[in-house]
Amino acid sequence: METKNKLLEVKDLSIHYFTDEGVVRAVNNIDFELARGETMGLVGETGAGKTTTARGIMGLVPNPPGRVVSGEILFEGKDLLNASKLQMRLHRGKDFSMIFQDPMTSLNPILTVGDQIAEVIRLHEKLSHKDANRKAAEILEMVGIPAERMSEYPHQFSGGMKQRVVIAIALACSPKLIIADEPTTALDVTIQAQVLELMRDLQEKLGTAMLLITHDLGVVADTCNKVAIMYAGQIVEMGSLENVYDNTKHPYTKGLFGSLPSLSIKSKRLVPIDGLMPDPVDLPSGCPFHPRCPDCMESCKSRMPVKTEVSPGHYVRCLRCE
Amino acid sequence: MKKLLVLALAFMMLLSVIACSNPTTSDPTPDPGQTNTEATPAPTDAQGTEETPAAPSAVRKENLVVALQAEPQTIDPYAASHDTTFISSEAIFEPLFKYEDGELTPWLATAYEMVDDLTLKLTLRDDVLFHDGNKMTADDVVFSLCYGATSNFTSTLFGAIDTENTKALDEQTVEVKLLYPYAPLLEAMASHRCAIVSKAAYESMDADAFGRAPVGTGPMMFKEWVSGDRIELTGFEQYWGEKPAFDNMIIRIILEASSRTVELETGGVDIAFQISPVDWSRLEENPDTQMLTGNSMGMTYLCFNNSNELYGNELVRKAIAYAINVEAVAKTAYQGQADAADGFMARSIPGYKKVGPWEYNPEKSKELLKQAGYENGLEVKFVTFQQQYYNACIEVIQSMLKEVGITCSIEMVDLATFTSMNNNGELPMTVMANSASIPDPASALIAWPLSRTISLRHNDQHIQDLLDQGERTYAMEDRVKIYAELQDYLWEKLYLLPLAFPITGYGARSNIQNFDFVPTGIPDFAAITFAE
Amino acid sequence: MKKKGTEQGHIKKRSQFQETWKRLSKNRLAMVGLAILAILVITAIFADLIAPYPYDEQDYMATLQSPSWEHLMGTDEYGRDIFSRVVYGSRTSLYVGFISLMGGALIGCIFGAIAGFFGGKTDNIIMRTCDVLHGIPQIVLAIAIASTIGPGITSALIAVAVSSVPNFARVVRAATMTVRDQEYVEASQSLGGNNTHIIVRHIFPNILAPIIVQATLGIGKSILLCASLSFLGLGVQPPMPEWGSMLSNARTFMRDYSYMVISPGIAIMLTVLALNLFGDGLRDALDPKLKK
Amino acid sequence: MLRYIAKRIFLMIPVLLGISFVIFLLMYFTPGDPAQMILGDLATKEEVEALREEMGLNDSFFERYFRYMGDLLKGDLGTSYTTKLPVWDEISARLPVTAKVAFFVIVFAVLIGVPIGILSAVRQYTIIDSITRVMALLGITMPSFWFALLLVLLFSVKLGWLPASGLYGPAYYVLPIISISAASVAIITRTARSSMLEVIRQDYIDTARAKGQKERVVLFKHALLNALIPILTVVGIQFAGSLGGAVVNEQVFAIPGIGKLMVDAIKARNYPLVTGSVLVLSLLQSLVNLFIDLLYAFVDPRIRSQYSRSKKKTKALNGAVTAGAGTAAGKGE
Repeated sequence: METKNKLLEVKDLSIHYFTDEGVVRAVNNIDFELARGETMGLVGETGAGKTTTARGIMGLVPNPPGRVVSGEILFEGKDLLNASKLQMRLHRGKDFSMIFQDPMTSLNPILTVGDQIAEVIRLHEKLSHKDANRKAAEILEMVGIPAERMSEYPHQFSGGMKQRVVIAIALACSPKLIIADEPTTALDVTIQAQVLELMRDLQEKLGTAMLLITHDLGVVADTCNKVAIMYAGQIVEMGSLENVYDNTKHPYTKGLFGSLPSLSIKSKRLVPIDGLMPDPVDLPSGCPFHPRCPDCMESCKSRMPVKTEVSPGHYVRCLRCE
Repeated sequence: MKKLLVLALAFMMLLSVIACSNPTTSDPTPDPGQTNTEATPAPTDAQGTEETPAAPSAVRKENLVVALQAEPQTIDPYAASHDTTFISSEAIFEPLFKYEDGELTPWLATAYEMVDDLTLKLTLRDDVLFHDGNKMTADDVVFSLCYGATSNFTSTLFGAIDTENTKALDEQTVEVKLLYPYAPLLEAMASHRCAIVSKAAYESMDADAFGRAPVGTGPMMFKEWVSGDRIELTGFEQYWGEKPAFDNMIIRIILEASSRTVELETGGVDIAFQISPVDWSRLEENPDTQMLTGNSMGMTYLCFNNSNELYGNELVRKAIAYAINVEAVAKTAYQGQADAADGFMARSIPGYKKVGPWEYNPEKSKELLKQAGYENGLEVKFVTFQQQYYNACIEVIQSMLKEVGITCSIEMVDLATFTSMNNNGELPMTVMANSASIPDPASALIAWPLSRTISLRHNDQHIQDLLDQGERTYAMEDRVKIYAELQDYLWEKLYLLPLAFPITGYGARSNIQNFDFVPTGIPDFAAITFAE
Repeated sequence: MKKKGTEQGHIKKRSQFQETWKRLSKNRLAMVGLAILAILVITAIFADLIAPYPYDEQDYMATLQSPSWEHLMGTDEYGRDIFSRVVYGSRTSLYVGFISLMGGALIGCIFGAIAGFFGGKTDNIIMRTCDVLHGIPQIVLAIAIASTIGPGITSALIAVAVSSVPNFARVVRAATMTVRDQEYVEASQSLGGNNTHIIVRHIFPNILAPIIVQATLGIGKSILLCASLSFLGLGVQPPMPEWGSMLSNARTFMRDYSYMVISPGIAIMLTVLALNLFGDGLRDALDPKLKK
Repeated sequence: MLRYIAKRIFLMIPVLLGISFVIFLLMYFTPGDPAQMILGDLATKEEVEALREEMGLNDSFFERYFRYMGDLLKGDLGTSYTTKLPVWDEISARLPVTAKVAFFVIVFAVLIGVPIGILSAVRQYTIIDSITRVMALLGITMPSFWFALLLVLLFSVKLGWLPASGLYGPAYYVLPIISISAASVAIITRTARSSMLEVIRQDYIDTARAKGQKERVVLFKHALLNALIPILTVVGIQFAGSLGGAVVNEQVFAIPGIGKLMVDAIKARNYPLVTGSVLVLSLLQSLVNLFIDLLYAFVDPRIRSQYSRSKKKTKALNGAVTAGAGTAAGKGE
């Protein structure tokens, strides 16, 4: 992939939280890339560090106690980590924006929906109030909400409608990248499908790249062209849909697929991964997955696997594949 | 987190440093017996520093500001018995006579003649105008004297006047008839309690309205009363006498004692009453202020309810008295600003006889307790209300009685409850004070007449007889003999135990002149002149 | 003891109290508050031993002495040792502060919870009676009660308790109403819990935080109210010492003998400070959302 | 909205009636005889009895209560026993003073308390946060008259900058305002801090930041507006409190306030003045509470929609349902 086309490059990123109970190693040396218009899924159980990664990119990690310990985040070649506060502010909402998980609490309850959309427009495009409101109405229509409802308040909208407003806010200045942090988890299945379809249409129309954070492999299969599996702050397997879904290499990914009901294979019982997510303050030695790994070897307990490219564009962190 | 705590303590230290950073001369507190206010000569001489002939100072001031400790209920001197009323009314009304250097000098009345024991002829000035412009005539004087006779606040002073037969002979002369010979009459007519009111003005509005907008003949005229804040008086243009050295007089109501002191120190007020004794020495040292102090005409005493079965017993009263060190009570309760009471009226009152102070003899007290049958302990009770000096006396007495095995409980009630208990005779023991309104034994012994004795309840006819005799004999030597016999008798019966002759005083800026301490506590404001 | 991340053992079930204590003990300020409170309670209980002089012993030779070795906090206008009076005063002030608070809190919470939980007419009636009670100034209440049943601590206590009921009721009602709509309350209703069970088991623990804050503030106020009552002559009967009345009596001596005002003032401030520090700590410990 | 206001005002009447009844009851049972207080302790028994009869003090409780209520409905608060002036004149002479002082106290408390509270919430765990928390705790714990006297000693006596008492000009207001508002400032700071802390943790604050909004605007527009409700509640309580107010502070600064008037009236068993001043105070306090509740609606649309179920709003709601996007999701209306 030529560098010009590479929109986002994350290299060896580590983010830790320094709390009284100890150092929480939320994200440990992850790296991935995202090209323009490309959609990548970031999958993992809760506590794998997905949201911290997203906030790291947006520069919204609460400090204290959180801090970026190492690594670079190159956006169009420029490292965001040493960008000034002002530059970051100009990027946010214009070049990249974020959709949060729970629509019920993501909107300011005492401002009208229209104001909240117009705010991001006025921040980045020197428009008068009237023009900004007009554009806000347009975007509202785009996400399927009648424009007259601009002057209403968030509590007058259903969950699904609120998420559409959040999306409208994110897409208002047609950013190059959208980071969606589990956008549909809080919604019912029927609404989930509609919201995902809406995001895909807008993505094609505006050509925006998307980093979709979720724990739902089905949603990834349906929306993304690349996927990365995260476990205990590390990317354990990354690659195109075909590589990861059909040619799964990492035991954790296999485990994830094993715990999914599938129509095609007739199986009585699902095979869950036993045990719980490791305590990020006290990660196990060697490969963090080894205590729960069915085909764990002796060396797994002591040596940290290195990221190896098993086939073009398909990377795995597992001693068995080195 | 430790920083939070350190900050809290630091702030508190800072606060206390500010509070006590003023130069507290922590000289040893005045040990009893030695009066610490050097300024006042021997307490008997009531005049304070001798009269420097005030140079006719041309210095005039726009406002004379006086600070009062409470809001008067009315300015009508006949409708109240509290100092705040008389201080407010002193400059508005004028008496018939005035006392200067112990001599009865003419004022509104130019001359008097005692026709016989029951009639007094007064000739009045003819050039006196009321504030409402009417001329003062004999009718006004008759009306004022009769009002004084009937009002229950002043009937003790003017009750002897026969209201039917007192009449105006002509515009300038009044014939005053008496129901019985009454020696202190002229004394009363020269006091602040005698005020010539305008008959026309009084009758044009009801009594209470007059109390809030009085009309008199004095140098100052009533202007405005902002309730709870101040009373403003302004100069009376057509005043017949010498005009005062200030245009207006503002009486401000400042309830908090420390605020009055502060206002005096910062010049917010020129004169302040009821300064708490703690501040006296500081005001004396301060070059900008002066303290005018002296023995008041009041007496604080331990009052027994003699109708009560326990305190009616003379042995018990004396047992209690012997257990009390009167000297210590007076000094502690008034923080050194009082002398131990050794008689039944202030020493400055003619007819005063030294009979005490009561001997402090705990052993004798225990003996008397045994005689009275209470050798294994006695329960007594005080009832009082929130009054700094009375409460102080009671608390000191309480711990003294404990020494001789008398356990004493104190019940603090609010004033209204106290007053109604007093009227229904439910008060066991309490500490009270009486103050003479005129320097005459009849007024000083106000608590003793049977008709008035709601607290003492002694119902001792012999006392009433002596009081009547004293009041009705004109010759001073005979009066002194009668009152001497009465005071010995009271000392023998001990219906009450005299405790203290309080030294009172008021503060003033140092540029206030011709303004001396007056035992009645009601100074002459109009005479004030200003230095520099 | 470090809980091993990988060990599959079950997590020991800690009772709510231990859990709160663990989190509370980490908050150093709350511990300081608790320490001061402990000292105060001990001084109150062992006042007779701690105080060098009986609280009512007068010494006319030593009136208005500034602090010295035999009189740690100096003497008052009767020559009584202020330090002993402050020590004994802790007994009365804490007694008045806590008992009146318990009374006020108890009644207030019950009314508040009922009003908040049931809403509608009951809510209206209870709230309007609270407004009536709130409308009557504490001082009028105090004078009336003190005059009818005689002045003294009990009447001051009742007056303070009665006048703090409306505040508690209002705080508890507001908290109950927000908690009532939460899912877990509906969940327990669906499980067939009757109303009192729900109020006690589910609603009270969750509204403990505002009650504690109101309580810690309340105690300071009630101690100071005792001062204004004694200022009116209705507070504690002499010679019983009580911080509030000592403070208001010492006012006249403040200029030259400021130590007389400072010691009771600091005693009150320390008590209320300790209560607030401990109260805040307790509230944070009880509020699971507040991760440090 | 108007319907709601009318309902609230209508609700005030029973409360005021309740208060007047309880006050009358309390006064009826309190010993101490007003006639005696007027005539002083020199009066004889007969004189006192005659005055009692004249003032109707011997009538039964209900007779007196209904006579008082009768007059009240005609707008007559009765006459004060001591000064014989109509009660309303006495109160109206003091009302502006108390209202002015209470108003300045609250404005001062809000101007100081809210910004400091927000500052210490935003700068949590820093030195500023510690200082403000200590100040807040000291403000609550410090007896106000002690603080008042300290201020007078420092600024009037030692430095001589400010007058010590009275209210005859702007400079006179400074010390009383500071001393009375100390506790209010403390309480408002604490509430502002805790409610700001609560709001800053909400998701929509991150949404605002994700829009690239300036931090100052995020805090003072998004966060503060949401944190206003608890702050308003406390401001309301403090304002109502300072109306009945710091009787002792009023005494220290010689301010003729209603608080002092009421206390003296009680001491003198001046029943009409007591009831009158308590009623006026309660009316003022209820109006303040109503005003605060209306402010809620003004600030928070969720509350506003509860009050005004106007037609236009409900139609729009139904409109949304048919627009295709299902509303089965979430519990939102």
